[in-house]
Amino acid sequence: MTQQESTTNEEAEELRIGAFICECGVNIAGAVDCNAVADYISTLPNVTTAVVNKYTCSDAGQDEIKKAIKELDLNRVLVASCTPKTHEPIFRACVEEAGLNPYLFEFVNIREHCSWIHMWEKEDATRKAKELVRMGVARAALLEPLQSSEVPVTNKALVIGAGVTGMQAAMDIGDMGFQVYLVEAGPSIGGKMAQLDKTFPTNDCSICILGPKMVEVNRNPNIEIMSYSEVEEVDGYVGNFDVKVKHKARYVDIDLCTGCNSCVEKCPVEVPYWEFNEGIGTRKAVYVPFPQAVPLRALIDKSICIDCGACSKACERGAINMDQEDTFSDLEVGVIVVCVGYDVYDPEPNHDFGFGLYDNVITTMEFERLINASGPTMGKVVRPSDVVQPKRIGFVQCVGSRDVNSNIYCSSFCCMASLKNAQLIKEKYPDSEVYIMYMDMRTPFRMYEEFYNRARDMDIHFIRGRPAEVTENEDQNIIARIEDTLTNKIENLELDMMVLSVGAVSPESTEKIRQILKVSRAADGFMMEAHPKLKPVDTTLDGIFIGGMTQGPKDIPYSISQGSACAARATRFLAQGKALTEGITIAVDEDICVRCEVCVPMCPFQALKMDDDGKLEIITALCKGCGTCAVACPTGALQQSHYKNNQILAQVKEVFAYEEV
Amino acid sequence: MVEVGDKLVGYATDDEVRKRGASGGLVTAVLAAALEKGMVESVVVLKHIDEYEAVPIITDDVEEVLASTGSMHSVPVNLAKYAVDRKVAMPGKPCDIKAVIEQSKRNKIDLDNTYLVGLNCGGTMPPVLTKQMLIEMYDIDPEDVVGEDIEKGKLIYRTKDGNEKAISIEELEEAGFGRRKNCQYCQLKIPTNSDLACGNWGVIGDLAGSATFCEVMNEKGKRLIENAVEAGRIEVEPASDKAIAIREKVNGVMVKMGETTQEKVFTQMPDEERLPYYREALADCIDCGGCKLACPVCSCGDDAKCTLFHNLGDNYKMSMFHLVRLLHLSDSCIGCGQCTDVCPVDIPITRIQMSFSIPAQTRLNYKPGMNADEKPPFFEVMIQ
Amino acid sequence: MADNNDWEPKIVAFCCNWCSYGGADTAGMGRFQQPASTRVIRVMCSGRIDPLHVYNAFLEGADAVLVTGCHLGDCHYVNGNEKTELKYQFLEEMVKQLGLEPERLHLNWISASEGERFANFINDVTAKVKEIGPSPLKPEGVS
Amino acid sequence: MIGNVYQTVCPGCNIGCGLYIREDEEGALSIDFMKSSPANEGKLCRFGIKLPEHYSKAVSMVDGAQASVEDAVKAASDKLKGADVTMLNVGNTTSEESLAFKAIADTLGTVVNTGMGVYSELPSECHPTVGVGMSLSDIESAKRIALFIDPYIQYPLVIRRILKAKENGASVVSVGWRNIHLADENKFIDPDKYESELGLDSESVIIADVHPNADPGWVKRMLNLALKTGAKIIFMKPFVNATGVDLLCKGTGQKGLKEIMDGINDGSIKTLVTLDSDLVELMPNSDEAAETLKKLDNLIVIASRDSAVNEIANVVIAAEPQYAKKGSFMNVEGQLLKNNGSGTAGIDALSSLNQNLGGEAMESASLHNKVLEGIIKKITKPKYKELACEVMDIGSMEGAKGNLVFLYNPFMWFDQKDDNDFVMVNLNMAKRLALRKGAMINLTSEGGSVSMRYKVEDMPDGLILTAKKIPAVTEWVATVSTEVV
Repeated sequence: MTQQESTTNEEAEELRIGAFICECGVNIAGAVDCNAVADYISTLPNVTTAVVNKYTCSDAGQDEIKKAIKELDLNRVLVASCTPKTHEPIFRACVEEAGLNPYLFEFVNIREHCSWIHMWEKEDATRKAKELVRMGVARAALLEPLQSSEVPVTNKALVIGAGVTGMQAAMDIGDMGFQVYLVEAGPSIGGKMAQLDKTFPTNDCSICILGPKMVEVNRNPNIEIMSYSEVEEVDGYVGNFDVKVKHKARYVDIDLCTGCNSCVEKCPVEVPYWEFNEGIGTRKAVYVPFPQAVPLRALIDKSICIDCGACSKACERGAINMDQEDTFSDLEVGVIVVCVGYDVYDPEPNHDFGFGLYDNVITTMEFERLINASGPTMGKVVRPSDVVQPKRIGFVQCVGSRDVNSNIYCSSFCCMASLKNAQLIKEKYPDSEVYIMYMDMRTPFRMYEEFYNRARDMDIHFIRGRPAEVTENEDQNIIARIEDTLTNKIENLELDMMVLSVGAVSPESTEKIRQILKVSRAADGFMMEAHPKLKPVDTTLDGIFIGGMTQGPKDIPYSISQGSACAARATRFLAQGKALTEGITIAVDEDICVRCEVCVPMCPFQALKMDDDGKLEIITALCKGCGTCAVACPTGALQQSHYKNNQILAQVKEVFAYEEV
Repeated sequence: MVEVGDKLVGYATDDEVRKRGASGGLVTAVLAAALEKGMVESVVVLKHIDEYEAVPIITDDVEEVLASTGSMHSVPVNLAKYAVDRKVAMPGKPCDIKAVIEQSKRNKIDLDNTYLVGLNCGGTMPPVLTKQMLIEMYDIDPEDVVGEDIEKGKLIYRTKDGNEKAISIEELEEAGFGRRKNCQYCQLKIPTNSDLACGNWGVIGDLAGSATFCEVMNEKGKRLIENAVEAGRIEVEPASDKAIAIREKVNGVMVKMGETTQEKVFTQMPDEERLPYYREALADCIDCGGCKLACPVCSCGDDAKCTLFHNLGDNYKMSMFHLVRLLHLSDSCIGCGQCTDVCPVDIPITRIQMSFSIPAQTRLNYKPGMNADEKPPFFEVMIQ
Repeated sequence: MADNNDWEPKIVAFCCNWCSYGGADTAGMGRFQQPASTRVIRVMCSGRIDPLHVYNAFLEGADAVLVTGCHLGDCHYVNGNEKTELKYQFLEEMVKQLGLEPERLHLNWISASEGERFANFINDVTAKVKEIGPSPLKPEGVS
Repeated sequence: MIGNVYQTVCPGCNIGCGLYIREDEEGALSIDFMKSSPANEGKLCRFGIKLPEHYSKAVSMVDGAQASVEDAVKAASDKLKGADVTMLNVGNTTSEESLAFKAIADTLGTVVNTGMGVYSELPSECHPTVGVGMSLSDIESAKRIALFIDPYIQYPLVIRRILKAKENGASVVSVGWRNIHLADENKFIDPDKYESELGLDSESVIIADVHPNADPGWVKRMLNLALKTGAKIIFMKPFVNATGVDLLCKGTGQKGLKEIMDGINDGSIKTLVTLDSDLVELMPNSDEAAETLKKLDNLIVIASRDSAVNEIANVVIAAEPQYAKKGSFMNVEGQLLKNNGSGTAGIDALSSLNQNLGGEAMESASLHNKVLEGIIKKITKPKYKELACEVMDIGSMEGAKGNLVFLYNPFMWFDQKDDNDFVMVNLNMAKRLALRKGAMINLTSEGGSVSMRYKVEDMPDGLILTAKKIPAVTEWVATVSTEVV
């Protein structure tokens, strides 16, 4: 057998441990005889001083520690008081000020773990406190100095997804003077908001707010828009991300094309326009996404193009280029903001409320395209079966939300969306009857409740209940059998058209980018933030931030504020130019490691890699200090600093002693 | 001309090799051909010393390969560790092949450049005890023995003066002799995890004793056979259905014997008796580390979690070294018995380890040493 | 050893810094009284609790060892607790096969807010261990 | 073959465990198990497993400068011609080299000392019994076994023999220093109660040991016990070829190691020649031994290993490593165990040294035949009569003073590092000294003080056992004062 890794410290450096037992007023002294503990601890080896003070965390208490460190030149400090969760940073800073490495500090909890839970057994509590501090002293003897390392940060940012949140984040970062790559999968920036007609609560036209922002983003010198592009690979860590972006072939040269639509007119192929108009109306094989698109450029849908050449003949500038190929570019960025948005819940599979069975049951997004002035019907609301303007329209709330069969969460914007649409119908067609069938109307923010009252004043009918059964009569009108739980009346409501107020889901297409970035996935399918309150737009991966619908269903104002939040959190790194990484990380002992690579798949942060000549390489910047790879390692070569095996075992051994001690 | 899955009967073309071989010398010829044709840099073989002793050597000299023919039932050595970090071909009993595959799972052997010629194995015997058995049960002088074989549950010895003597394995093992304890409950008799599974089971009719039954298990096996045929070292022909059936039957009998013995040996003790049994069994341990050194599955170096945090000076009632090893090998122990062989105080370590490994491996439905892609569950905690 | 009722078992509890250690703190803040049997050892993640440490605790004299951490999905390091759970199955099975009473080893996910649950857990384990007496692996003359 | 494989015998002790030493292409050594070796069936104790750390290549030196073997032999013979030479061979090497070494002694008209001083105080008729008392398998067939050694630390490969005996119904009584697991009874009784209380008869076996520091009184006591009870007795020895060397160097006046060192100190020994016997390693205090050896006019060392004494020797004649030698060893059972190596560098050097001194040349084949003649064929019944003896008293054990007892083991004889950096005390002593678990105990003796870890064992009070040489202690029997560090 080899020489055992000693749990006693034989380093040349003479150990001088200072133990500070806190009374915390009566909180600890009430049950623990602190002087007895201090006396016992002073008899232990390597303990230079063991003192009791009333409030160690107070300034006076901290000064006493600093004085003791200097006068008795202590090289280890132990404080036995409350919980490290709150006070460890304070004492680490105090110890550092006195010139001692902050990791040569050991914290023993004798309040929450001892005095407060043994309030009436003073003798037991004192004995336990002695043993806890003895364990602390054993560990303190084995602590080693550590430095949290600094990593240089490339002062460029990557924003993935150019919806309203992405654009806001890109503009904020750009305005702070940093270069931003704005990568958008679709042919134009703008995202879902570009499809909406009006937005609550001000009912101002959606594209009128969005358009100027899109132009501003396009004009911002620090923002480079990469439309119709997708992120393929992301490597590296905070401050040093290497990103590979694929620019999908448009078969149109965007430097030559001016978006003049002359090619579109000549194109003989026409298909329903699903991507933007939810299938209402059509688009050609070559098309410009929508009138206000940025970049205002055409693109060709190769899957339906019949290569007739009509478009290239029609284009005087010769912008059409049939054998264009995907191109790639490699970016180096310091931070990444992910706002890849949402999808509308698709009621088709479970035929919610008759959707897909009856023509006149449509979703909110389809309604948005109908009522939109630049939409396929130029703003005329008509019903799909006979393209006639429906008199009686009903909105069904919480479709695909707050429902155990689909999604249990509330999608937060559908109530306000229906109120808005109902008001628009009443303004456009005063003689129509509008019903909103709801469980609860949720109007939480500024002017939302007033918006709700205005809707009531326009005598929109609110039925507290949802259709139990939906059928269609011979004129293809929708019969909704509904009970109003406020009046307990059941009625068969006949409607010309029914709009399902659908919620939001995390799009399948974003699963790829989530896995590339290794951001974890919450139970509801959206991306998970580091902490709901402490770090709402951070992820557990330093330097990667999420905002807007990517992080969960929310309305536009909330999304825009999260866009700015991401920008603020991201530019912390860009502004400082360096990032502090975790001090407690992993280290490998080269001559014990047998290269079995068991540890590499263990790390959720990809901090372990085998370099090309087969040796283990540790990216300390990525290591979060959880230590699971140290357990996976069969040889004990991988050691988590500050929680090394001999440090933990020294504590385990000190729990026990010979009886007469 | 040869496909994966073919079942063949063949022999070495060189009569010398064929005669000296246990049955046909095909294995030796295939190995020699692999070396000659540069498929491998060296070959691991057993250098013959006497009927009861042979030492594994790594050779790049064809003559030494040819000299190593003949099966050696009383040389219970595991060859896996000699293939580490080398480009070798090697013969192997099922437990040798299992150990090579386990080493490949731990990145110590690259299976692509390790050619495994498997040998059927009815079980091996401890040399010193075997000599004692020959004197007491067979009344034969160990020095006169020229060959031995396991056939139809009987252990047969041939002596210089030409006659044979056979005693049933059951009878021998009742008297405390016969095969090593772990071989008695081993259930892999035909090395289906190797590239070529060779043996004399199923060699019938006039070829009996002078040909080898050989099943091509994978692409590498196919290349080995074709290479040996091209080199003119062997001749093969498809095995008859009768031969195949007989081989299956013999295998079935031997495996059944293993299963029943395993049931008997590993009957679970009542709860309160187990800890005293384990403490008593491990009490004499002198911490020599021989079992760790001999274990062909262990790939840690001298320093590992079982040795680094264990010390002679501990006052523990059980050895931390053994507790850590029992856990680290609970999924990977292949029951090869090397640890019991080398334990200076005769602790039945294989039996103790298997009493932990069998429940763990059954729970996980994981068979160590059979499939190189199945990573050991204890260490490969794969979280997607 | 004193007879069973006033003999105080010694329990080693490995707690993860983010959740179960916080649970122990909350138990303290809630003044949930517990027997003075348990000694908490803090690690950054339950994934850092090595079977080696559990064995060392038993061999040094622990009457029970508690492996605690965050609930699945709450892990600060994404999936540390899932790996602990998988490794724990091997450990539990081996301790059972070894012949130690199953009451001496527990796995329990406790969040930082579940103070009372932590206290009840300590009370239950201490009571059960008091019933079955000191650990057969406890070295002579050690308490 | 790539690299090479040597079949050899472990130099750890007299049991003579067979094993293989492998040398890979880069010369790195590793061990392999030789399961057909009768003495140990391939099994090895911790010393055997760590043999790669034991072997090292010796380098010929003259007056501190590297030299060829021929020059070293020449320098040695110049220094030896006409000098009053003392020769030492404890039995760490082959019988053939020992015979050649004896031939040189004859040429110089002196004797070869084996360091076993006890032999010179025993009547010659006891020598066969002490040399080869019985076979190891006799232990397995015994009905009662009296153990006077600690097999776990000193001779581990004896344990499996005792366990087999217990399987056959034997009972084991241990008269060692600590309670050992395989013993049915552990008796720490007065030597004169052995006959009455140990319950030995003609079907019993006594396992004792003899070594350079053995107390002659004690060995006689053992012989008397065997004689009176009719029990068979075996004396384990610490050097692989101790039995062989004793038989082959049948000279009288076997000086013990202590005697030799005293002789150097009082100036009566001026020139010393050793064959694979490193006095710096063998003596209790290495530094003190080195100082003493420096007083010699001429220290000539014939070594197959690069050990401590090579540094201070005037002339070092390097032979090939022990595993590579062509030769044989005789183990405690009187079995002749052969190396399969072909190295004769050692023999050739000794032969040319002998020629330079006027003796005749020697080569390994003839030496081997002489070895075969020298072996006694049968194990004879003890032919000695009762011997007068009194056993040296260890001394009373009071207060904080503790009696230090060395449990001789291969790591100690070769002063080789092992994981045994602790001493053993019993629980009362631990509590009396208020030793904290995992703390250190401080041992002070005339040579200074050292702090070591401690392990609690079930053993008599006031006693301290160690399996490791303690730097502070200069005598094999010592009392040390203790307090907690």
